[in-house]
Amino acid sequence: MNKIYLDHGATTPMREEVFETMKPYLQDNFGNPSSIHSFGREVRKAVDEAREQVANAINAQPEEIIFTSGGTESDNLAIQGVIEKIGDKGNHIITTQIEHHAVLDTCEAMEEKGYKVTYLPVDKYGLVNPKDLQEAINEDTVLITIMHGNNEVGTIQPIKELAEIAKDNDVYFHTDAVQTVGNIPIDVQDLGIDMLTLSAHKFYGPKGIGALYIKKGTKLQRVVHGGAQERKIRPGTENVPGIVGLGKAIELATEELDTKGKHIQKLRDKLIEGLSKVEDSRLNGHPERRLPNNVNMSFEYIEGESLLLNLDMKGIAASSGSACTSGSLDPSHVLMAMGLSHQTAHGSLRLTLGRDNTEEEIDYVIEAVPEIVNRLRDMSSIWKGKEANYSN
Amino acid sequence: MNKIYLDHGATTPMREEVFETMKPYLQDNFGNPSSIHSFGREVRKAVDEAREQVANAINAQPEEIIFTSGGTESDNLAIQGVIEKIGDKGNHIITTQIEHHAVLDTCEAMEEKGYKVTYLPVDKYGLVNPKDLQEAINEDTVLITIMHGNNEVGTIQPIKELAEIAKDNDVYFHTDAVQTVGNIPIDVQDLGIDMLTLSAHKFYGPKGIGALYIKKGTKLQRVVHGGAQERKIRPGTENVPGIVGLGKAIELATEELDTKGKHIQKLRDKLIEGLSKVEDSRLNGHPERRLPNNVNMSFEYIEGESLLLNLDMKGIAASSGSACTSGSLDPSHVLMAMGLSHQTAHGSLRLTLGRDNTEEEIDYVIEAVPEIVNRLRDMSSIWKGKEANYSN
Amino acid sequence: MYNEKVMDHFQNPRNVGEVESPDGVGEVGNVTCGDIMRISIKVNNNEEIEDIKFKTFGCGAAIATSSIVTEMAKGKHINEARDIKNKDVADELDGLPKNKLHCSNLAADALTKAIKNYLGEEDDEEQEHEDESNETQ
Ligand SMILES: Cc1ncc(COP(=O)(O)O)c(C=O)c1O
Ligand SMILES: Cc1ncc(COP(=O)(O)O)c(C=O)c1O
Ligand code: FES
Ligand code: FES
Repeated sequence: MNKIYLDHGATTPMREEVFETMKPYLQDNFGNPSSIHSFGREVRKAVDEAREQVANAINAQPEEIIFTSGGTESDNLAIQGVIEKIGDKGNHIITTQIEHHAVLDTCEAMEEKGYKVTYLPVDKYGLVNPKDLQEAINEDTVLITIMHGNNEVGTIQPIKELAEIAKDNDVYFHTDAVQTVGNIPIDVQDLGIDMLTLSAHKFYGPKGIGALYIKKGTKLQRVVHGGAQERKIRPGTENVPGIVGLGKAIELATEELDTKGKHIQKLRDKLIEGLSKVEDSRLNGHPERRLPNNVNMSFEYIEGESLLLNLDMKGIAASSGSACTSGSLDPSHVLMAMGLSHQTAHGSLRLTLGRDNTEEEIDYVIEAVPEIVNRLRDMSSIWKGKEANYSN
Repeated sequence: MNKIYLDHGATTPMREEVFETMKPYLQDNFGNPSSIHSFGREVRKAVDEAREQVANAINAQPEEIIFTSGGTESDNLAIQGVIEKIGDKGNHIITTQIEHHAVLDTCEAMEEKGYKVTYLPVDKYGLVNPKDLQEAINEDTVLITIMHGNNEVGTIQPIKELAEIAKDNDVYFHTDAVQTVGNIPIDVQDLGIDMLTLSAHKFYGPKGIGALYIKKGTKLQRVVHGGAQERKIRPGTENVPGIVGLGKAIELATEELDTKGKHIQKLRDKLIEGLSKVEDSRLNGHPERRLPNNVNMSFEYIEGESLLLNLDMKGIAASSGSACTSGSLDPSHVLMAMGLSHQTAHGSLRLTLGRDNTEEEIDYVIEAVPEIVNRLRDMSSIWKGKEANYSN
Repeated sequence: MYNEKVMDHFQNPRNVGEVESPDGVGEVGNVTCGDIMRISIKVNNNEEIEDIKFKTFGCGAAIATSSIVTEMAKGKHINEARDIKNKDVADELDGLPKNKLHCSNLAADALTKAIKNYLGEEDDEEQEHEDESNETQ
């Protein structure tokens, strides 16, 4: 059975071109970029090139790109870094209720240190209201961090508008763009933001490497201490193959944003249409302002994990909420923030498409899901036969 | 010209076997280990296996191994993590003057937060005196962090003895073993330590991946916040290829500790003997208690960078002090702590051998170095011809 | 993450449905995760469980434990069936992942509750063995 991978929101397969680009740095070009001899200089050049590729892709300057070990570390560096540096000027952070745990948990850690955090609500589509942001800002606010595209429901926030409010109030604005970079065009100048998080493995690059865009002049203190690498903002021997792979991956992704993006979006719309025909189902997230590759549906009366396991047995890899949160049994905090009931949230399915998915695969999924949903509903204690419930 | 790499202390070439082990995880096995579908489960298994390989290599339990992005992050996690968690029980840390910047700078950052740090001195061989440690401990001491093998001069500390003092005083003991793991046998039980840092790229594994051994029961708070990965101690999507590569590399290194170790040590001794014949030279570090692959010599009246550049032109890759400190112009803090004069410290050369170095290469180096040293001395303002110096 | 036996019971759950005119029904919700399970039983004159069926809204482990608990209880005297603890259920499945041990509570609780319902007993302490779950593997 050919497997169908529909979990590109969790991670993506690495592109062959990216692998080929990394290969020399996993074999012969092994030097430490900090070394002044030829082995070192050679790889230093490669790291610099990758930095340019990243900068070009998001319309930044190379000096504004700091490589990290991934999206989680970038989020932490942005938030902890700013707070450590200017937290004495004001003790208030603003974020949203639907952030990834990398942001949410970091904000909570700041709360434990005595900072105040406002978690902005979202509407039923998962959108933040700019008015809410405006009202939440006070004279103690030093940082606003609002994600670009939501990893679970795909809703894309009006970052430009939100960042403008931040700017008007002289507050730093960070956005977690892990789900949007490589999926939709990103221009940090146009967005008007101060910091942006990205992670290579979400756009066909390697795992364990990411970057933080830090606009020139932004005051920030490093989180990890040590040597002089990455302009002393992120010490540690550079993950050279990872950095080179990130550079190549972001370049490739940017080149095909138009073409592949349209293909993926077409499949997404087909999938949404097909699955919406299932009785008692609903689309989660915004119908238009959503990631081109994200489908998130709730099917009442069934539970996500059983659905996933059944799909897996049919060769379909999907997820229910973010893979990164799977350590928890609570229903998705994102769906709850959007007002779904505990039960509806439990029955949610996330299908995230990628560049290699085909129309045939989508047809297969549109057939498979309703069968499984029906089977699970037949054995569900809360489906129809409620009248049979004798207990108190 | 065939190049001679003698900078294995900075980083090592990745072994072909390690590359081959990583390859599938850079290509087909790309899943996110947190995903419950088949793509995820497959790589989860690989991550678990690597954890066992690391645990076996240092005589720990798999649950005691946390993967990080490298030695620097592991050092930070150990120090910041313990202080964040139990820093309210006592505000005193003990370390040494010769630590790597990953430890030194982290301790300084703790000082800025109000903690007190004692930097133990070393003798002229770079050895810490256990008596000094005993005396430095007070009732506020909560953490002792002392490196195993020094990255510049190769001196190996009496960790077992030092850790015992820590234990007797009920204080956590961490050791940065980045330079020893893969080079000499390591047994965390026998050493009696609570935490140990290691980094894959120092033993023919990939860059950007390391681990922290955390003895069961050790109280420690995470530094980077986010998802549930690595038992919530180190969140972020796992660097699967890196982890798999680390596992393989440590297994291979441990297997050949005896055989390759002897070969390397023989070359080292030959090199030391050959270079010691240079007039006004001296060996830095302990003559016996030193890393099997480390040679560190000072040549009076010349400066390290010019020496390195000249060696590089002859195809010899070496370093002067640690590559990671190359951002700084100050003479090595390690050599200074050992009592070398500013000038002598400046003229130091580190040659660190590896498994692929040959006797012929060593012969070549023993010939090349004196030539270069003489050439540089001939143009040195402080060499002999001081009388020719007209400036005041 | 789940072993073969768990997956077998998940894929081919035994005794799904509702017993017709049951003698006892027990429905429980899991405080940890919000999942819901209902067990209905038919008891014969010897006070043996002659028929038993389940319906479950829950995760893979919840469905598998429901399935196996019906097999374990079927044909047993109600006093014996009452003694089935969540750990027995997990053991019968050759173990569950740590974070899924709580799921086995559902099955044991629903069964006990169905038996109590048959006996006309008050139900007061359904969460009695809620957290002996954590250390078995
Ligand atoms: C929105 C978002 N932020 C942050 C992350 C964390 O990125 P990483 O897994 O690279 O640490 C993810 C991925 O899981 C994500 O989807
Ligand atoms: C003793 C020591 N500690 C820590 C490090 C830092 O390790 P990494 O470069 O993997 O962050 C190094 C390597 O440069 C080292 O030699
Ligand atoms: S004169 Fe250049 S570093 Fe001293
Ligand atoms: S997670 Fe709810 S019963 Fe298993």
